[in-house]
Amino acid sequence: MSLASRETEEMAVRDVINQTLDEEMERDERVYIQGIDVHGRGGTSNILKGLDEKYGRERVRNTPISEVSIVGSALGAAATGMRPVVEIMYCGFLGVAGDQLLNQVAKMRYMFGGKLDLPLVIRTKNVMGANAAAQHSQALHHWLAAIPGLKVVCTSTPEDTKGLFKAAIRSNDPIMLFEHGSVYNETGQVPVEDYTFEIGEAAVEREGEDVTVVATQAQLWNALEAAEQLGEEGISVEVVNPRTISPLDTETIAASARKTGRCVVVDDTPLSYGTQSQIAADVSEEAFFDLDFPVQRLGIPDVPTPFSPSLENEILIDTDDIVDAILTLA
Amino acid sequence: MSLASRETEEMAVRDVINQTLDEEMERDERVYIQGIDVHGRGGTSNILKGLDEKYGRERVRNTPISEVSIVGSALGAAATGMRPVVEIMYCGFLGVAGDQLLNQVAKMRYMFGGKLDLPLVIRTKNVMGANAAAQHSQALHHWLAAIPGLKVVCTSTPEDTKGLFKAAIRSNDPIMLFEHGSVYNETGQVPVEDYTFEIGEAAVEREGEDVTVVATQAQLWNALEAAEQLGEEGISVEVVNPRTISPLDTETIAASARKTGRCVVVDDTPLSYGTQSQIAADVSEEAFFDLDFPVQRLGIPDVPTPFSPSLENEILIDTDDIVDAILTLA
Amino acid sequence: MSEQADQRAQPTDEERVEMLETMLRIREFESRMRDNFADAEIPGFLHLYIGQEAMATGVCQVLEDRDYLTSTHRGHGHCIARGLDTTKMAAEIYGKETGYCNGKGGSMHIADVEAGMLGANGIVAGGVPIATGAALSSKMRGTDQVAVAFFGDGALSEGAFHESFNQAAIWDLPLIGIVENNQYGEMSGIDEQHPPSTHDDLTIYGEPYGAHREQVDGMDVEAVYDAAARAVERARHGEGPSLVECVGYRFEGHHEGDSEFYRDDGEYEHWKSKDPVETYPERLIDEGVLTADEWAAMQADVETEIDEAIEFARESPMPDPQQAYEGLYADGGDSR
Amino acid sequence: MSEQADQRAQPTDEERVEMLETMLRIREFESRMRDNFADAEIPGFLHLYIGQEAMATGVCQVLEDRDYLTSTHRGHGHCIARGLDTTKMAAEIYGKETGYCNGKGGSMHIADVEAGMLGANGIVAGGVPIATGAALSSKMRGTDQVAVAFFGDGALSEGAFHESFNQAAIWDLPLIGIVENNQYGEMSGIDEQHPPSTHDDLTIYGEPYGAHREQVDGMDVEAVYDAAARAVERARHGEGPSLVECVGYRFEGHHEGDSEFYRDDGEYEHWKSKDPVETYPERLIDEGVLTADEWAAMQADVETEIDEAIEFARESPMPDPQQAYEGLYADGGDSR
Ligand SMILES: Cc1ncc(C[n+]2csc(CCOP(=O)(O)OP(=O)(O)O)c2C)c(N)n1
Ligand SMILES: Cc1ncc(C[n+]2csc(CCOP(=O)(O)OP(=O)(O)O)c2C)c(N)n1
Ligand SMILES: [Mg+2]
Ligand SMILES: [Mg+2]
Repeated sequence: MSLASRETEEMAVRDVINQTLDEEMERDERVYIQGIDVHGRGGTSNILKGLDEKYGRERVRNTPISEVSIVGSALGAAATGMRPVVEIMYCGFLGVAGDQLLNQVAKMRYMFGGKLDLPLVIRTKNVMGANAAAQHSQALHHWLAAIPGLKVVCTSTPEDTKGLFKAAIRSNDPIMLFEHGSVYNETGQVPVEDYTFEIGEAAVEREGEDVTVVATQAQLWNALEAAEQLGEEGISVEVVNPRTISPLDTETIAASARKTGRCVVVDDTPLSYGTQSQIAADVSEEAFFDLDFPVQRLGIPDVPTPFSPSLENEILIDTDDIVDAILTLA
Repeated sequence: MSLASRETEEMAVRDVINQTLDEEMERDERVYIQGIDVHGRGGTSNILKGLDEKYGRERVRNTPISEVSIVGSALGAAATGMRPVVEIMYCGFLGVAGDQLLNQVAKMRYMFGGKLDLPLVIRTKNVMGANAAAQHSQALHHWLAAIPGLKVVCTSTPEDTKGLFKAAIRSNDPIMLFEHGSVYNETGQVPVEDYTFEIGEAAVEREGEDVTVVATQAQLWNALEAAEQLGEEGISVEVVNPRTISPLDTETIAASARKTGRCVVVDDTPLSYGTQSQIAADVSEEAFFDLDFPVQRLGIPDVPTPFSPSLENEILIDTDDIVDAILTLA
Repeated sequence: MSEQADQRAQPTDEERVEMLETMLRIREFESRMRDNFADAEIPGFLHLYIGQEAMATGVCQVLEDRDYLTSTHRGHGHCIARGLDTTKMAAEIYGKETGYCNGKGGSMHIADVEAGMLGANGIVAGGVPIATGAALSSKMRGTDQVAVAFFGDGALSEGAFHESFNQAAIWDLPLIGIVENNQYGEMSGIDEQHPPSTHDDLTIYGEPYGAHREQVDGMDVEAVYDAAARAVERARHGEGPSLVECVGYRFEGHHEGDSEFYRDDGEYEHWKSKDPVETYPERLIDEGVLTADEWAAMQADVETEIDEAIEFARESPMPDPQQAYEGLYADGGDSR
Repeated sequence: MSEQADQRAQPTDEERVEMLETMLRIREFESRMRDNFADAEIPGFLHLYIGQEAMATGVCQVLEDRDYLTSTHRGHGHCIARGLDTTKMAAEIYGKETGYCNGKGGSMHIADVEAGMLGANGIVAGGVPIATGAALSSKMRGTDQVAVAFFGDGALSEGAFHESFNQAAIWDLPLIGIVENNQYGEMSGIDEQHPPSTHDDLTIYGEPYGAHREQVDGMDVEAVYDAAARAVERARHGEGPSLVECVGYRFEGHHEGDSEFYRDDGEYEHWKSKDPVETYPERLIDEGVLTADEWAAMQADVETEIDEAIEFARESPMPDPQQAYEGLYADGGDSR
């Protein structure tokens, strides 16, 4: 399915999310939303704006500030015939609901012998580069991916946002859907038709021969820019978007690394125990005999996110960092 | 410091913990214990037995069943002059206190400009192989290590238990101390004198030439047994105990892998996003040009722990699995 | 203070006999599990409900099949009172392929979601938010199903309880919390685990939420029935959450193997004199609802049933080890 | 219903003037921050305390220097009332090296642990367990320090609040919770966030714990002072936790940039008429505690102070980027 053959329109990521939720709520009356302050402005990033008016406040539910109960009650609703889409305003608040995620949502199906469906989507956002300080600024998809039983999806482009959201809402499994604050206003072509992207499948976003860059979310945009820049200098960069980070599509990623023999992994999680390390370990194993250089990992150093722009800029990864990492492998 | 030169005594891990806490409480009256049901039998594994009688119920405090408050109040106490040692009965209950761990304990010092000490130890236990089912049976040190700001220590032998406990209690940083239910009754020689092991330093537990096995906790015992068996067959196995998994002593581990050219990592966390992947990624990078084979990871498959012995045995790693993994590299 | 009942809900004679049989079934099942655990037939932990039979029985008697419940680490009684099959329960506790969870859950995680039993739960208070969600789902789907969360006195100290009841109260959900006050959380008495303001009446924990509150004798199945009937009635009619405390005692240790060092002198005997499985049959016989012969026959029948259940469990195969890799996801993606 | 005060704690005239100055300092500081944020001088978020000045001021007036407090995302007022230096506060909010946290914390995480100010906190109710621990520490060390947790009405829905108050009540800790009821949690009114049973008196959330409860006019600094004095007195004498609700309003949005679509007609005007920074000076002048000239001089002084603080913040250097790698641990181990 290439974009070229389909009717598309230019949209910002934030509008894609809103439209997709709208379509899915229209399609299936069991789909409903709950979260803090989702009425009126439509959640902390205004993503849900208008849905409360269209579907009523019974289907777009303002909760108290109670993340345990927000997540846990959605789980109970999912187990009994509803299809909740939960908003956790910032991913940093997931810890409040830690047990419901770790021991309830993730384990319920397996522990009970695989006998129930749990069509539950928990949307949240990673935030970096907004001077939001340690508790409001972090990426946590690696933390949820470390729990077997949760599928973890990271959205990035307008196109994958639509395909992944639709797939997640229609899935019968609990899915952690990580958005990224830095890409909400990014725009791109989105197919008009209804489509889903398979949860668990990575995508080669740009083909290349010399080096593979595996990049998620905001870093995918940076990676594509780096690829563009280096292309002008005659270095051909292949860019892979994992889309799902658990379960990880190691096959697609490693195939690319085997082809190019060089691999850089870029993600906004910490360098220790982050997504990069998992991908690097997998690539190092699966492409061992084809790699010319060690896999390079770019990520946030192992500190909480500092507030001051001068400090935060220091720890952020930008396009130049990706270009530099690629060049060290040249 | 080799064992040979010091007076030692034979002790079980559980008794080492009890004695070490006793000595540290004796030494420093700011050290105190809080947790669920720590009176009487001395906590869920009876580790603390007798301490309430010796130090009184003000210093060995029974809490309500409130993990948020157990961890958070210990943090507040640590910030204001006490040195709490918290017991979280099973590591699976850490999720209940998720926010206090993720956003408070881990971030407080850095976020406040590095201006306070947080002498806080949170003891908990990994459990595998006890037919305790998904919520009571898991290893979660990788999950805490994924949070920058927490030092994460894994104890295994009687000797390291004493050295690491003393270091943790005397440290001015928050430390997650993971015990492992399967080794409480294991015995070994423990130096009688007072000593500490540096947090952040790995130890070569057995020297060898052909292959490096990096193993934690119960898997260290299995790895040493595997090394013993293979030694008889003429394969010389070096066994490294990371002791601290965050920050990880990549240097010691990679040096061993560079020397042997082969590396197996064994740990009770899940194969995806577990400790193994972090260590494998680091070794693959740091020993890239010296490795003859890809780093092998042994861990729990990505499922919650099933209850039935036949199922749990299937997912557990035992000595044979380690032997087999080493032999595939031969 | 808890509200007073204005009108007592009275079980029919048929229901009374049914409740006796349920309590007996729980007692028999549990006693056999205790013995077989001591004989090392059963893997893992075992938390028994012996002594608390009247609580689950009285509550479940007033529920309809379509209603929901969540349970705890001490869940066998709730399952049996709900009508789950003792055969599949025993098989699960033995870790067998034929159990409710195909051996994946064990004693602490028996569930039959189809039957509205949303699972025992090893995390204290972990099931309360789930029951809240079932109550929400019922409301959103426009059915009049109610959701009952069973939990111990200890669970009242967990934030999960409070967040759930607060949310249920705001949304007027058909949620009923049953506090099973058995005097202890593990080996610590309620006086150590709760402030003095709550000791006389643990339902005060529901006061901020405006929950309907009742405290009843948890050794008296008809008292429990009565309070539960009122709570269920309110829930079905959109009158919001209730919190019912059943005051009772467990006769076994917190888990099997517990030395029970913490019991006060005479405490056990005091409560034992109220044992519902002893006192209730006497009462029904006295009141002519049941003959001594019928009671003897009931005992024999239940014993046979449990014998057969255990035989089935013993003889069932262990799950094929490869099943460890199955059942994680509905849509595929089970991984490495 | 909240308990009634039996005896009113009355600030001295000196204290009254001090409180006026504190409120004015908060107002001036916050107003300037608002303007400078609008001018894009300040990075990140800004949650202002404008309108709520009487709450922090009345409470902190009765505290001793050795006492502890924890704060929230809306923390500037607590810091100033506690006596923190507006210069270092401004510098922190500007992300400068010279700020309280050397630029690592920003508006939402100002702390001065040395001074007993255990930090603003971006997690709703996240500071309550920490304050509970400070209260515990005070008790264990045998001092009579008290710990005050400030939090918004919204925090009462978080489990962290409940677990902490329950624990504090069992252990009789010197913990004082100040509920700052400003009518909203973000953009949602308290009626949407709490059950009807609480709307008249949010301190009912403290009822299960037997906490001493008072509800006061949070626009009246002397009413707050009075209630706080009683709560602190109790805490110092080992009489356990208190929960004080200050009923008031915020005049700014939840955060700067908020469209404030949610306010009812006339609501703002109603509360504005009670603005403590307008009404209190009038009262003190009326009562002869302060002359109009003194009030004018105070305004000029405070304005100068804040001018200087902001100048200092503007001119201070940004932290050296390498400092991003420092400060994580006391004992080394800062990593990759
Ligand atoms: C979150 C959590 N903390 C601690 C435990 C350990 N634990 C298991 S049962 C129990 C006591 C529960 O007491 P109560 O709620 O009164 O139930 P009872 O066992 O008396 O039926 C505890 C502390 C747990 N399972 N979950
Ligand atoms: C755990 C958590 N959930 C959600 C948020 C987002 N949030 C920030 S402030 C706020 C409202 C808090 O309301 P209240 O406690 O009344 O304080 P106020 O802002 O009114 O002072 C919310 C929901 C958060 N910071 N932390
Ligand atoms: Mg109990
Ligand atoms: Mg508020």
